[in-house]
Parts: sequence; C-alpha cells; structure tokens
Amino acid sequence: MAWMLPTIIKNLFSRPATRRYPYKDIREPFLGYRGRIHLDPQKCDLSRDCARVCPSGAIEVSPEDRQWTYHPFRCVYCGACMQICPQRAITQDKFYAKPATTKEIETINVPL
Amino acid sequence: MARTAIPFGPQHPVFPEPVHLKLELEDETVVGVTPVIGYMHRGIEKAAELKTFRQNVFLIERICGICSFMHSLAYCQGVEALTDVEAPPRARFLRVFWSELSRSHSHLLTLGLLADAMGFESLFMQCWRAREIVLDISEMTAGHRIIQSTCSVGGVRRDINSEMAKEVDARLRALQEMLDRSISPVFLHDYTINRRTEGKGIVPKEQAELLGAVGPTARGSGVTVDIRQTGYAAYSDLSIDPVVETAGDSYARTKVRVRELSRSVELVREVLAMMPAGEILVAVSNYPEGETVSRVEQPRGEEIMYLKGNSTNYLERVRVRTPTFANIPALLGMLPGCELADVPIITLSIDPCIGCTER
Amino acid sequence: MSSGWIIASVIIAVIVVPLVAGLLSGIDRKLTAHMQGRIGPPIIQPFYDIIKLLGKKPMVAGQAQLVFAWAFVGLTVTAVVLLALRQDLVLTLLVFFFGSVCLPLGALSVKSPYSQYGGHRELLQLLALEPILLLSAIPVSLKVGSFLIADIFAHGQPLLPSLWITFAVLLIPVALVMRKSPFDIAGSEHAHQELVRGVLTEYSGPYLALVEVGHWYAKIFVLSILGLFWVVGSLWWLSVIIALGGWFIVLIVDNVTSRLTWSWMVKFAWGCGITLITLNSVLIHLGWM
Amino acid sequence: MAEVLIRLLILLPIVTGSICLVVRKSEVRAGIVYLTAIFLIVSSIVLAQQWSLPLKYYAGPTSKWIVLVLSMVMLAYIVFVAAVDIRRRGVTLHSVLTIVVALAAAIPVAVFQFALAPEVPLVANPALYVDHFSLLRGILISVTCPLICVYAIRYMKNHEEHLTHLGELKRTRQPRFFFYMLVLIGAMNGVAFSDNLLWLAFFWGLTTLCAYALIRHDETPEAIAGAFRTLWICLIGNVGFSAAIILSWYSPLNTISLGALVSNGAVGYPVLLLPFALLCVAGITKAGQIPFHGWGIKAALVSPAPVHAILYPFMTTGVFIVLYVSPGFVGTQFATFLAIFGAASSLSLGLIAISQRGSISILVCSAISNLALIIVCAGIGTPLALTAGVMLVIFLTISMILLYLCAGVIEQHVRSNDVEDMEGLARKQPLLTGITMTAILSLLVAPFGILLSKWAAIQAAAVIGIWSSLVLALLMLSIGAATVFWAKWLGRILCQTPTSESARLEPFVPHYHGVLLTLVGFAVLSSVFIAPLYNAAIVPIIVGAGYDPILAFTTEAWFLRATGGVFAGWPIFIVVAIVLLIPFATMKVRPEATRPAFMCGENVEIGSDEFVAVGDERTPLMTGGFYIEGLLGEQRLDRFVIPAGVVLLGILFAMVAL
Amino acid sequence: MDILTRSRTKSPWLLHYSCGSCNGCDIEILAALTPLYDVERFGIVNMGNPKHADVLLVTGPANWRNYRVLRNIYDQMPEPKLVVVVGVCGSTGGVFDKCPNTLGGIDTVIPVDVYIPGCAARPEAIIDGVVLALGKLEAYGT
Ligand code: SF4
Ligand code: SF4
Ligand code: SF4
Ligand code: SF4
Ligand code: SF4
Ligand code: SF4
Ligand code: SF4
Ligand code: SF4
Repeated sequence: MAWMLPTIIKNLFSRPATRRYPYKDIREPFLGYRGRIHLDPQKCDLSRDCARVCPSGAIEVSPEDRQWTYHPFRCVYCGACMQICPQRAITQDKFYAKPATTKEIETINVPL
Repeated sequence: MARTAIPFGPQHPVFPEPVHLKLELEDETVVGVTPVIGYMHRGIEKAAELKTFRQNVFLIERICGICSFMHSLAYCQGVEALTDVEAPPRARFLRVFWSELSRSHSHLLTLGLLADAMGFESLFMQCWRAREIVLDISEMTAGHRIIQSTCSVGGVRRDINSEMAKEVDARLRALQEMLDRSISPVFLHDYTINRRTEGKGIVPKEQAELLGAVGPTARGSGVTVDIRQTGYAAYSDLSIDPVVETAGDSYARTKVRVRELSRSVELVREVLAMMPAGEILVAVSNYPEGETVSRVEQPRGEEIMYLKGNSTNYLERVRVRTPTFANIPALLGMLPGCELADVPIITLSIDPCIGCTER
Repeated sequence: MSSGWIIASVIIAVIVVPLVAGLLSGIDRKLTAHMQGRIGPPIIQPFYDIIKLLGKKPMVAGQAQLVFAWAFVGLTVTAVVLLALRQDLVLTLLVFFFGSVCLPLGALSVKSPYSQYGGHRELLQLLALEPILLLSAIPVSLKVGSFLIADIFAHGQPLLPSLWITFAVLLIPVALVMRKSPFDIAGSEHAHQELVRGVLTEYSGPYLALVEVGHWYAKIFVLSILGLFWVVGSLWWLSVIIALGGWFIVLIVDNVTSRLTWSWMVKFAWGCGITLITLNSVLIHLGWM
Repeated sequence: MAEVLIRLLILLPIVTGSICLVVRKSEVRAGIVYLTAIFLIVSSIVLAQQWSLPLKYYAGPTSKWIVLVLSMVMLAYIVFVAAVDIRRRGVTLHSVLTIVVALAAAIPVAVFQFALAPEVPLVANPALYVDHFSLLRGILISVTCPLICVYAIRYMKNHEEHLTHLGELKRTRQPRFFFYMLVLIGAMNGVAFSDNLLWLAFFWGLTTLCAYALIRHDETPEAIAGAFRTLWICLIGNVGFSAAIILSWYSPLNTISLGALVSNGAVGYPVLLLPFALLCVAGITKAGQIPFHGWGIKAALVSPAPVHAILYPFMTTGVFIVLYVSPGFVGTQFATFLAIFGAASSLSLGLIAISQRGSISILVCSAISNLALIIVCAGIGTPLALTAGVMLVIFLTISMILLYLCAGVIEQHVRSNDVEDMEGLARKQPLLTGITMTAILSLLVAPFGILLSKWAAIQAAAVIGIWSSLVLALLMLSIGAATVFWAKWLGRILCQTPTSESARLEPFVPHYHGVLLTLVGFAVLSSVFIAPLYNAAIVPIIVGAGYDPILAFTTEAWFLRATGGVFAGWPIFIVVAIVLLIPFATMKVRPEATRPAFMCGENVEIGSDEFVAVGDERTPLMTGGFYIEGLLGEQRLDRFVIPAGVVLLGILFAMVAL
Repeated sequence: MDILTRSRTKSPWLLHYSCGSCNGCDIEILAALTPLYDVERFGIVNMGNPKHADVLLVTGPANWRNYRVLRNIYDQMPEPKLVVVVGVCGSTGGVFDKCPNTLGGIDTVIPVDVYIPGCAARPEAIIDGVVLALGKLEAYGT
C-alpha cells in the first residue's frame, strides 16, 4: 500500500537535501564547467576564426575597427571558439554571465 | 450526454512543452483527440543546412535538451560515415557513458513528471532529487548539467580521468541505492499508482507494431525492439537485453522505464570499468559526401537521422525522425475512451517530446 | 451562554480562525516540504500570499463568480460562527455545505473549460463529502442525545472511544476539504494537475485571496468537527490535539498517495464511508459501543 | 359563509371549467379564468381567517347515490377511452392495464354498495370534513393553481402558435385544456376536504382523469402512451380505495369516514392497518414513488409546462393522504418501513435526476424525491416529523410550481427543454434567470423553509430507533444528490462567456414574470415569517393530530427551537442578505478589468467563446455538463430501483400482515 | 518596505511557458522547484495559470505560431507582473540563430524585465534572475 511511507518519514526526520543557495552551501560549478568566455586582446590577431565557428553568432570581429564583440546573451557556452582560436586568445571560465535587465554587449578594442 | 470541446494546451501545467490537444469529451470520457502542433517549430532542419556541419553539432544537440547527447551522437555518427572516419574505441565507450547517463536522467525526469501529473508530489520530488546525482556527474564530466556538448565529429571532446571515474562510480552507487530503496518499489507496487496506470491507455502488440511505435512505448506492448542491439558506439561490446513488458498499458510502460533506469545505471558503471585507453578524437579533414541514415536508441525510442552531404562545408539535407513522432499515432489510439483525468498520465506514459518532434 | 461569551465566540470565529488557519497551512507546507526532503517556505508564507493577492489589480471573468465567492466565504464563516456558538450540528453542517456549493457555482458561471470541469468535479466531491459529514452527526447525537453542539460539551465524556469508526471516516471529508491526495480532483493545492486548479482557475488577485481565506475557514471548520470528538470539560487542548492528529494523518496520506479519479472517490466515500458510519450508529443502538 | 366557500372551492372551478369548454373566444375564456382565479384566491384568503374548525358538511342521502353513480360513470368513461384507444391504435400494454385496473376499482365498490351493503350510511359520517390540515391544503391549491392557469393563458397561446407554425395543430385545443385544468383544481380541493371514503375515491379518480387528459393534450403518440401509463398507475390508487372502503366497513369501526379511521388508529384496531396501507399505496402511486416513478418521468417528456406545474400539486395530493392518515398508524413497524421506503425512493429519484438532461425531467425527479421526504415524515410520525411534513408540503408546493413555470418560460425562450441549451441564459434573460435561481436556491439553502423542513425531518428521523441509521443514511445521500443536479442546472444557466458588455433586462411579461414574481414573493415571505406561520398554520394541525406542539417546535423571537436544536433562520437571512449585497453594492466590474477565460493561451478575443486550434481555425468551445450516465443513467438505475421498490412495497405489506 | 511590497517579493508565483525552447532550460526551471534548489523557500510556486501568476518565465525563441499564445497569457496575468526570460535562445534566439521559423527573442513580442543567460541556464541563475526581477516590484505603484 504505502510504499512511500518510509521515505517520507525518513525525510521528515533528516536534514533537507536543499542547497541553501544563495545563503549557504553555495556550490561552485565543477572544474571544467563551460562558462562565459574572455578575450585576451593582447593575443588576438583578429583572424575571425572564432566568429566563423560560433554556432550562435555570439562573436563578431571587425578587423577594420579592430573590434572584437561578444554577446553574452547569444553565447551558448559551447567553447568551440576557445578550441579553434589559433592564438589561444580566448579562455573560458566556469561562470555564466549574470542575469540582467538589459542585454549588454561586450566590445573589446584589440590593440595593434 | 453533453459534448465538450476544449483546448488542452499549449500553455498547460502538465505539459512542460507547448502542444495542443483539442479534446472532445462526454462527461469525463475522451471521445476525440486532435493534436495541434507548431508551437515549438523553429526550422532546425533548414537551419542545419545554413550552418557548417561542425556548427551543426551544437545546433542539433539543442533540438532538445533532454536527450541532447543522443542527437549529437546520431549526427556525429552520420557525419563520420559521410566523411569516412571512425571514432576511436575510447571515444565510443565515452559515448555510451554519456548516452546512458542521459537515459537515466531522462527516465528519472519522466517518472517524476508522471508522478507529478498524478498528484504524487513527494515521489516527483524524490525522482528529481535522485536525478540531481546524474546531473552532477554530467556537470563533472562534461562541463554542463544537461547539454553535454561533448560529442564531436570524430570522437568526443572530453575525457574522464581515473579519479573522476572513481568519484562517478561512488555517486552512481548512491543513486542505485536510492532507486532500489525509495523509487522503484513505489512505482512498481504502490496501490494508487497502480490504479491510475493499470489498464489505462492500452496498445496491444499488433497495434504497436502496425503504428510503428518505438522505444518504451513499443517495449511496454511486448515488441522487442532496442536499437542499441545494432551495436553502434560501444554497445556491441556490452550486453543489451531489451526490457520488455507485455500488458501494453501505462503501467507496463512505466515499469519498462523503471527497469531500464536501473539497467542504465549499471551500464554506466560497466562502461567505466571496461573503458579502453587511447585517443578520444580523430581529425576530420574531408567534407561530408553522399547520404546516410544514422540510428540511435534515445530514452524515448529510436531516432533516425538522414544526412546528405555534397562535399562542401554545408550539408545538403538533415532530416530527423524522432521517437515521439513515431509514438504519436499510438498515443492517439490510446486516448479515446479514457477519462480526462487520465489524459495527462497516458500522454506522459509515452513520454512525449515536442521539442524534437517539431524541431 | 452569556452574551459576553457569544460576542467573544463570534470574534474568535471571525478573526482568530483565519490567523490560525493561515499558520496551519504554513505548517502544512513546511511539513510537506520536509517530507519531500526540502526546506519549504517560511511558516507565515500563506499570509504573504494572501496580502500579495489582495494587492494585485482586480481582474475578473464575470460578475456572478464574484457573488458566489462572497457567498462561499459568507456562508462558511457563518458555519464557523454557528459552530463557535455551539448551535445545532446538523444545521451548522448544512450551512457549511451550502457555502461549499457556492464555490462550484462560481466556477460554473464562467464559460471556461477548466473552471467548468473543476466545478463539475467539485460537485461530485461534495456528493462524496456531504453525506459523510452530515451523517457523522447521527452517531454523535445518539451518544449525547441531541444535535446541539453545546450538548456535546455538556456530555462530559470523550466521544472518540465509542465513535472511532466515525472519526476515521471523517478523515475523508477532511482530506476532501483540504484538497489533499487522493481526493484533490477538483482544485488541487498544487497546480500541476490536468485542471489547472479547477474551480479556482478563473479567480485571480483579490478574489482568489477571498476564496483562499474562505477555504481557510472551511479547513478549520472540518478540523473543529474532528476536535468535537474529544471535548472534556476544560481540557480544550485535548480536542486541539485530536484535530491536529487527524490533520497530520491527512498530510501523511497526501504524501504517500497519488490523486485518484472521481468515480473511485464517490464509490469509496459512499461504499466505505456511509456504510461504516451507519455501522457505527447501529453498534451504538445495540449498545455495543 | 365558510361552508359555502368551501363548497365553492370545489364546485366553482368545475363549473367555470365547463363554461370554458364551450367558449370559443379566447379573450372570454381568459376572462373566465381570471375571474375564477381571483375568486379562488380571495376565498382562500378569507378562509385563512377562519379558525372555528373543524367544519363538517353532511350530505343528504341522495348525494351518496349521486357520488356512486358519478364514480361509476367516471370509471366507465375511462374504460371507454381505453377501448377507443385500442380500436384506434391497436392493443397496447397501457390501455389494457387501464381497463383492467379501472374494472378492478369499479366492480368491488359496485358489488359492495349495490348488492352487499346498500345501507352504508352517508348521513352519519360527514361528507366533507375541514380541519386545519385539509384547509391548509385547500388554500395551497386554491392560491397556487389559479396562478398556473393565469400563466397558462399566455403559455398555451404561444404553445399553440408554435404548433400551428409547425403545422401540427389545426384547431385550438385550449377550451378542453382549461376545462381540465379548472376541473383538476376543483377535484384536488375535493380530495383535500372529503372525509367520506366514497367521495374521496371519486375526487381521487377525477384528478387522475384530468391529469390523464392534460398529459395527452398534445395528442402525439408519446403523449397518448404517457397519458395511459399515468392513468393506470394512478388508478391503482382507486383500487386501493375500493378495497379500503370495504375493509373499513367490515372492520369493528363500521365506518367509511377517513377521520374516524385516523382518530381511532391502527394501534387500537390492528385490522385498520390494511386499509391504511392501501391508502398509502394509493398515495404512493399518485406521488410517483418507486417503483411507479416511470409515469412522472415519461409524462414530463410529452406535455406542456402548465401541465407539469399542475401535476405537482396533483402528486402532492398523493403524499397528502399518506401524511393525513399517518397519525393512524404511528408507532407500528409498518410506519418504520414506510419511512425506509420513502427514504429509498427519495435517494433513487435523486440519483436518477443527476443523469437527466431535460429540465422538466429533472424537476419531476426532484419533485418525486422531495415528496418522498414527506412520506418519510409520515412514516416517522412524531410531532416534529409531522411538522416537517406539513412544512414540506407548503414550501415545496410554492417552490416546485415556481420552478416548473420557470422551466416553461425558459423552454419557450430557448425552444428546448434540454438544460444544456440553457447555457448563458443569465445574459439573455437576467430577470428570468434571477427568478429561477431564487427558486432553486429556495429548495437548497438555508434560510429557506425547505431546508428548515429537511432539518426537522433529520431531527425527527434520528429518534426512531435502530432503523433510523438506515433512513438517515439514505436521506443524506439524497440531499447530496439533489445538490448536485440543482447546482448543475444553475451552473448551466449562469454560465457565460466573459465579456466587457453588461447584460440588459428582458421585457417584463405580466403573465410570466408577474406570476413568477408572485410565487417568489410567497417563497421568500413564507420563509421569513416562518415562526408566525408555524404558530398560525401548523400548530393547530399538530394539536389536531392529538400531539403536543411543544414536542415539535417552540418559537422564540423568530427562532424555531426543537428539542434537538435551534433553527436560527433569521440571522442566516441577514448573513445571506449581506453576502449578496456586498458584491452588488461594491463590486462594479469595470469593463477593462474583464479578461477572457483561461484557454491555455489560445483564446481568440474577449467576448468570444472560441479558441484557435487545428490549422489556426477558430473552434467553438463547448463545455457540456456532467451526466454520469454510465453510473447513474435512468435505465441502469431502473434495473435496481424498480425491483427495490417492489421488494420494499412487499415488505410494507408483510409488516401489515405481522 | 511596506507590508504589501514585502509580501509581493516574498510570494512570486510563476507561470512557465516554453516557446521554441529545447527543453534544456525548462527542465532546469523544474529542477529549481525540486529538493536540491527548492525555490519554495522564497515563496516561489509554479502556478501553471496566468491568472494566478506574478512572474512569467519564458524559455525559447518566439515563433510564428506561439507569439499569439505568449501575448494572450501575458494579457491574462494581473498587474503587477514580471517577465523573465530564461536561456539565451529566449533572450536573442541564441543557437537558433538562423532558424527560419523563429522571431528572435521574447522581447520581440512582450516586454521583458530580466534576461537570464545560459544554455541551459543553471537553477542558481534562475533563482538569481527571479530575485533580480522582484527588485522591480518595489517601484510598482509608488
Ligand atoms: S579570438 Fe582568436 S579566433 Fe577570434 S579573432 Fe582573435 S585570434 Fe582569431
Ligand atoms: S562559447 Fe560557443 S557560443 Fe559562445 S561565443 Fe564561443 S563559440 Fe560562440
Ligand atoms: S519547415 Fe518550418 S522553417 Fe521550414 S518553411 Fe516550414 S515552417 Fe518554415
Ligand atoms: S525525444 Fe524528447 S527529450 Fe529526446 S531529444 Fe527529443 S524532445 Fe528531447
Ligand atoms: S508523408 Fe507521404 S503522404 Fe504524407 S504528405 Fe508526405 S508524401 Fe504525402
Ligand atoms: S511530419 Fe515531417 S513533413 Fe510533416 S510537417 Fe512534420 S516535419 Fe514536416
Ligand atoms: S502542414 Fe500539417 S501540421 Fe501544418 S498546418 Fe498543415 S496540416 Fe497542420
Ligand atoms: S537557452 Fe539553450 S538550453 Fe535553454 S532552451 Fe535555449 S537552447 Fe535550450
């Protein structure tokens, strides 16, 4: 009949499984989590490989203006750009961009 | 008796995805069902012709986030066939690893949703609590909770080292215990679940075959079909016995999932133990050429992917036949005659996925 | 009863009851969450919900539903007041019952698929609930010799020992009124249900708050009926414990069962409930209980 | 004065009815009906002031022979009608049974009166005997039934226009219609006032005959079949009367006076139990109780609304007799089982009503189910039960007639009596909807008198010993069932698509709205003034039955107090008034606050009940009610109910034998 | 903070609607309700009915068929109401960039208050996003 009974009784008398985000037990993403990408403008040579490979058009590279533009609200965090970049100019950390009320765009001027 | 015609969906709490069933009822009894679709259609197949075949991996795996990995697997296997490369053995085992991980999280998810549709909240919570173990493993090994993004044309993008393997194994053992103790017995024996599923939404074996049902829907009706037996990836090295039940009702389908779930967890552990060493990715230098059909067994059944290349960076045609699409005729056969209260349960018992059906 | 007492009872019934009921549903949610391995909302969460709803912009689907919402609350409060004044049990139950009918009527007055189904199912629910609730007055009256609640108080002996069958059966209406599994067919506490909260579908904002508060009164009403099974002199807390005990059983049952269908519900309520209460009365008649 | 009025209450409608039969001009006929109505109502008001009861009216010796001959002629006419039907439409079960039953009613009395005991005195026993109970009954009939006739003036005009339009009617049948209506009123008054069983049987048969004629008014094959079914079933009552006359004459009492039978009672004279049982069976058949409920439901399908309306007091005549004779057998096992029978009947019809779609069918089932409550009260027989029974007779007559009439108007408006087709009536006919709603609520909720009566019945039933549990269980279930079907109907007429436009009142039709509002007034006033009403009208009845009214209710400041508890009707009225006033006063729904119903996001627009479905097409939303035919369908239930009814009746007679 | 605003921020009821999402974010929303994240701690309940909801959580890009549904349910939510888009595909179209049947982000159909990035967004991010959105309520009605 009541096959769930032992479980709920046990739950009732043990500590809840909840992670008390955002107050306590904040668990960082595991190492290697695919988060947002960062450009090292020093390394980039504006080859546009990253823009070409990006599946969601989150990177725009304009060699004329020497600008590298990243749309965090387009990026699907696949890491393909990082993999392809011949200059190893892109790194990926393990955090996403923060929720926001506007979709900012990150534009980086790449120095000569 | 008074006729009733009501919209069931697209925005409806029992359907996480938008689908619309126009229900015709008499009292509580369903006498007619017309599915209305298109709320999720994005045109992915067309988009896949507009992106390069490598970019497509990321698009295809987002046909649906639940068996995301299987989509990319089917795609990559297809492209590999078209480009004449073969994934290295370790990659093939890793593919099974993530496939079975996806299957277990998908089954847990479905079982949870089923419990929720029946108003069995505590069981839903328990299923999803167990599922978090799988998701943590996925995050640990693939870098993401649900969209693994690890499959790549020519192999896989991530490897698992031995420490990680040990950690994974420990977590899986915990999962297994949780399943055996507090989840499987409830689904298998609880009186109220029994009452809500037994004898509801019956598809006899012949009909299941005739309508081309796949996956647990077919296996719940006694059809022995499991594409893993074709031995893609590393399945040829593992023993795959399809889990089959014969009653053909919602209960049978649920039982198939519960038993498959345990088997999946075992498989993941087996794979970890058997994994050969070596390369995980081989380079692909030529463009896809010709056409091929790639099949994988998703949690919901057989997915067929047809790919056609023309020696360019772009594919000429990508066509996906998803399992839910194959199961919808069976579903439409199940619903008439049932009660309104059973509609969610029967619908969820084929584990419908609109995301991939409409693409 | 002196008039001071009467006024005090009325005030308690009208003002204190919703406070207690709100807390109780807060505890309910907390306990349920813990049973599910979660932390759950703060205990005063129901009050936040109600205040928030009251502060929302009104939005309606028809005037009739508002009238019935008021009628539901009004009659339910009346029933609680009658109970507090220790009036006739049958009459009190009848008033409560007709208050409850207003809820489906409000739902049926809007041409909305889910509201309609909720309304019809709620009616079936009342079909299951009402006879049990009314009939439970019979063995009670056999024991205390009258239908007056005041006489239960005057009776001086707890009813539970001889009426435990009736008490057990009364848990069915309690679960029904609390909208708990396996009986939450018409308008679940939780939204994940085929009817999208059924009878409540078309209420929103302040009117939803109104109906919710009415529902609080209803819950306390049925729990107080449970409490009547152990009133002895001034030990009022014993009845509270009895009522809470019944409430806790219902909570547990909610968490170990799934929702069942209306036909099962009606058959179960009529088949088991009515038969057992009748049996209880017969046993009392025969002097065996 | 009073004696004259009483006689006029019986005779005048019969006379004016006969005039209607020959008057061909409808305005003149209407005038006659108005005059009769005014006379009946006024004289009942006058009679209501008359408290020097009982009144007795002794008929002369010749009158006995007149009544006898009239009875025989009437039964012969019935046989003749059935014979004609057989010639015209072949042998049918119902017409054959009609002949058999009519003969069974006629022959024993004829043999008894003409051959065995021509000396049975009529002079010693009063022919008419007016006590408080029969006066109350007469007043109820004479106030409500004329209103039905007034309503019928307009209704039948529309009805015939419609039929003529359909080509189903060549010549007006209204003269015949009003003839039978008025005669039926007279005959029912006759039943109320008669004391002599011969007279009673005659009036009893006359009401049946009128009912038969009214049911077959439309002359469709179904109507004729339904009429014959009614005829033979209700005539069973006359067989019972015939047997009762003979039995009571040969009993030690040597009387055929109803009053004498009742006042002596079965406790002192156990042989009287059989005549009482026979009278009860007469009442049961006429009130359409199980297993005879078929006639009521069938008749509901075939005849015009005023006929249904007047059939309600006709059926009440049946339970009136049961309640009237109940003090005669109080305390016997028979009485207990009568209560069980009534409760079972009430529940059965309540359940059948849930699966009914026709408004009139629902009303009939509900009427029978409610009348069964009165039988329960008769079976319980305590002062409180008697009070409950009498109150039910009063309040139900008002509310049920009101509902029948409402259903008629609605039917003419939506051209269907299917409850499903009444959806959205609240928008099209707000006034009518309001009246119907009040009527339904008057049956259901406190503080209306019916609830009080049911409450009293429950209180009373609790004390009849071990069987009370069974009776009460059945009663509670029946109350629950009633709520379901009423709420369903109410839900249907109130159901409307959300729109930002507000509804406009329909034009006032005096014949309809006037009559309906009058009845609503009765319903409300009688409930508000329940305590004075109780003191004035019901206490004398209790006293007349030989009880102490203290055992029923005492009144204090508008409350009714029974030994079991207090009915605080008045405060509830206040609460209800407040509850209804708050929203009406404070909540003016602003149009911009109105939103369409939740349709999973596929609504078309506000004010439209369509949703977008296949191929982006607008699809009408349909929301039908629940009828649960699989579980509670009439046919399915009849398989249990009819045998159960037969068995219960069998047990009743077994109790007589014991 | 007055009691009403406080209650508003303490009791956000959700309505979840999936447009053309891939389910990834949808199941993360559901996961946020379950024991490990348990958003009911914040009074957040998934309501499934626009008439009861305060916060509309949308996933996936709008398309030619579902934008109407989206607008309807948005209309049926009583004020004050918030729209939170979960996942990048609902914010901008994301990976469904070149898909021919999409209209792009949700903000092409209804006003959006908060965007939660991620593909799929993590439950923690969903919590953060809803909390961010609730901040907007403080300004409401003043
Ligand atoms: S980031 Fe790398 S791939 Fe992109 S433009 Fe710069 S160098 Fe080229
Ligand atoms: S991580 Fe993927 S989606 Fe994001 S910018 Fe890089 S390639 Fe594009
Ligand atoms: S399949 Fe989809 S994307 Fe392609 S044309 Fe049709 S609607 Fe557009
Ligand atoms: S079958 Fe369902 S879960 Fe799997 S990819 Fe398709 S939509 Fe997603
Ligand atoms: S699937 Fe076949 S039948 Fe259907 S439209 Fe295509 S070609 Fe025609
Ligand atoms: S079934 Fe295939 S062909 Fe038909 S609409 Fe869907 S995708 Fe297109
Ligand atoms: S193509 Fe098929 S699914 Fe699309 S509208 Fe036409 S019939 Fe419907
Ligand atoms: S953002 Fe990514 S994971 Fe989320 S629904 Fe869109 S495609 Fe799926």
